[in-house]
Amino acid sequence: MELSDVKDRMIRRAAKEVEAGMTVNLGIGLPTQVARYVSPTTPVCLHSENGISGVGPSLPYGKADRNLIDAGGAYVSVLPGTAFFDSAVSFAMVRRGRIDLTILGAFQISTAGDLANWAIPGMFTPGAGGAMELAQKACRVVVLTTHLDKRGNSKIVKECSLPLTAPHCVSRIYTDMAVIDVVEEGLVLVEIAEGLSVNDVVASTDSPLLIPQINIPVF
Amino acid sequence: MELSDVKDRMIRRAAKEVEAGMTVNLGIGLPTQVARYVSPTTPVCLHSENGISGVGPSLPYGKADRNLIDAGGAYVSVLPGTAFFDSAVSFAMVRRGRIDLTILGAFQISTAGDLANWAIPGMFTPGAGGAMELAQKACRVVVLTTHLDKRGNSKIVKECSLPLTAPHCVSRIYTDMAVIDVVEEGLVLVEIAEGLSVNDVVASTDSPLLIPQINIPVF
Amino acid sequence: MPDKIKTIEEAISQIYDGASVMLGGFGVPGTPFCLIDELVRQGQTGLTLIKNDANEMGMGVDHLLENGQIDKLITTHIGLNSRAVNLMNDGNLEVEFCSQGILAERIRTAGAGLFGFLTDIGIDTDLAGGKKIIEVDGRRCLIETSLKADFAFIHALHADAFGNLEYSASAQNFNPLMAMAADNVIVESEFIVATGDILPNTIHTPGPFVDVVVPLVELTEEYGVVRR
Amino acid sequence: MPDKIKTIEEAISQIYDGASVMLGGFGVPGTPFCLIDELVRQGQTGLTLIKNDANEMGMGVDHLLENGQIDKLITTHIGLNSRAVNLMNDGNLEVEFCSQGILAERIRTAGAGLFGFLTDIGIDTDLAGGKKIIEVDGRRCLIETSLKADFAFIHALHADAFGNLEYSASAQNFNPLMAMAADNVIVESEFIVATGDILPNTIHTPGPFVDVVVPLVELTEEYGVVRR
Repeated sequence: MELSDVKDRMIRRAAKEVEAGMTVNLGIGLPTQVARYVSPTTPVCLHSENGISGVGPSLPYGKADRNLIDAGGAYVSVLPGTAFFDSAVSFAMVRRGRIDLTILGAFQISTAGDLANWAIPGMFTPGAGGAMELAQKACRVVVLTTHLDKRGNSKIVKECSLPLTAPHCVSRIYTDMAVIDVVEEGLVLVEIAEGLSVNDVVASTDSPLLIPQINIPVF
Repeated sequence: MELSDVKDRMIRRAAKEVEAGMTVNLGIGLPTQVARYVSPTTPVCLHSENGISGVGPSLPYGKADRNLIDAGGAYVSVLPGTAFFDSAVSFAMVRRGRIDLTILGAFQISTAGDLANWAIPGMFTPGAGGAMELAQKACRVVVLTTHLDKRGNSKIVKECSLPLTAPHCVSRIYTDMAVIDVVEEGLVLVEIAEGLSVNDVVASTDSPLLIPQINIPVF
Repeated sequence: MPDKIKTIEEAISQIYDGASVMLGGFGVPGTPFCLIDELVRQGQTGLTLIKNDANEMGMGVDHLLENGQIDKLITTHIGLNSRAVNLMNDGNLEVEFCSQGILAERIRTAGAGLFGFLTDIGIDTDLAGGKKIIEVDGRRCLIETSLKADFAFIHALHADAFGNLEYSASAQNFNPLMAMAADNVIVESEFIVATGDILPNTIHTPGPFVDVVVPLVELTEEYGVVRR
Repeated sequence: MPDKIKTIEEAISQIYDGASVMLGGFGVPGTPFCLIDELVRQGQTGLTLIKNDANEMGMGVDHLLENGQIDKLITTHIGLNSRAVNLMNDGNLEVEFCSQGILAERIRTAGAGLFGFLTDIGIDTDLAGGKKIIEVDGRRCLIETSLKADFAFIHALHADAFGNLEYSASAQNFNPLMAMAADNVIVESEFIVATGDILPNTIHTPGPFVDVVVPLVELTEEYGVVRR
């Protein structure tokens, strides 16, 4: 199976998080692609930190409005019901708990649901942008990421070694290998990617995983 | 001379405070009437606490817009350049020092320029509205008031006995008897109303008055 | 976008005894008279109201006071309603006064998910009584706490079903702030327009802040021009 | 209403060495590239910049960095400008990072004439380092201080001569906040319209906040769509 197929399936799986009635913020990178798998008939409102609610589909170069980008810099469009506002209102919406769901990328996620996704000291510290406020204040925070980093190390760890974005904020993790819930007792393996065994996932994960049943559903 | 003539002259005198280029807030009551004596060709911007810059002339009942009042409850109109905003932006403008001049009413003004204009304990304490913020933060605060209260007592006093709106905020006082400046050394008699003597004003004033010259100009 | 339209009865039936309720409006403009009238009809009691003023006798807030539904009022000025003043003076209504811009800012601070702010407004006056003073950068500041509510009643000119709102003229006042600050934001709107009909740049309150939109069938006399 | 129109040379000649300057914009939209270019031409140095980001290489803020005019940058994210990252890593540029909404709120707080606010954002992270923590209503809060500036550079779509402004789409971002927060607010506008042509309900920044309006004769390439 090609990597791109697996990625597609993990994104499609994460897209099931997005339910009718929600206001949703999708982080830069993989999470942004979740929008492709949300049905246009599902009544949801996408939020972008730079001051948009009701973000419309992205546009190619030739059709772009130079003044209409999302927080990741992609040219986007308006929908019936789109609103523009300033950055203070945008983050008021975040901190006041009006973002029902955010899907974020990650460098590391700990057993306790701590998230690190903004700094690799000495290598890459460009600033946190709006990630801390989303991680700390969105009603539900899930992570969508590759299971392993570029060096092949597990991103799912006992304790984050990188600077935290926010502690105890992640509810669920979607990777190309598994779907994992964060609960009081630790991390629970909920689903595994097609073609993998539970042992494959456990061997690739630097945190203990609770295995609730013998037959883990496949995505 | 009729009282109404005197009042008209004091309001007209106070209107000279309003200079080209200013953003001005006029308090409820007498100060509101200052607008009548500002030439329509003078480029000024009137501010109202309930969320208007560029307040236009007041309108009679038959022509009123039910949604367009000033902070005193009068029906007003729009001008080219009028803007509407919320109460937080309105007072941001006040506290940030964007109101060049406010003309306020008064119960008492002290020798030190303290202003009391919001509460008479036991008799009338309806709340301060926006007066404290205007008194404390407008770039220039002047008072327009009758010299004596309804019982014939001086409103200009050594120390305010009423709860303060703000200490040390008043720069100048316009009354039906005099124009008085507040300076480091105390109160200075600047002008007197036509037909009155300096002694008349001194006798009606419960604060010492500095008399800078023998011939005080008349308004 | 999600659809948030409900009937006025449904919307107000969510209010429970003892709830805190923010009411938009400065005088008549922006006051949600129809939502208030329905609250009078349903009769929930022990309420804490947060509103700039207490309206005038015979209008809006006054009906709630007359009906004995209000325990406490957080406000800036009640001088135009002698019932409110008398209830306060007789000890039958707890009134907390704020400076007007400070009330606006306390509400917005809650709406921004923050806990308080630092100001020198009123620091040397009676209104500073009981407030904590701290020194920041060599400057004495009062700590003003954020003010949230269980419910907000909002009056808009235009609303779409998702809750994007536009206000009219000076009817804006406290409405956009309260629409951010309450846990449950109920909007009455003179016109329900198709989603997309309010231009994205003209929307004063974006839909995500709003929970319920109530269409108004007709405006009561209270919304009209007051003859003085 | 007063007339505030000046030439771009006059407007920028007010900036002095060592001044603090806020720049609107999030990426390209809302960045006042023409005002920045004139600041590069005039060459004032020792500046503290406050901007969401450092633009990309070869655009806006990058010209000021390349020209050595900037001592300090207060920002949320500089990942798209490797010059900024390298200058920071080499100790040649002081960078203060804020969480994005906290930067917005610190600017707005200054614009509202307040001195700071209380929040729990970042309280258990490295960004809390050096900030004062107090307890209010049993809750641990960071004190975030207000952030003002000597000057703000604002990019508007429409402006009238009094400084009433309307922004375009996501070009709003930090512009309305900075237009409140600086002592001297300089606006460049794509279109200067007759006073009254922006509807009172559509004005994003009311004229009293603005000091100078600069008409733009033409937009540079930097304002265009970026081909990636």
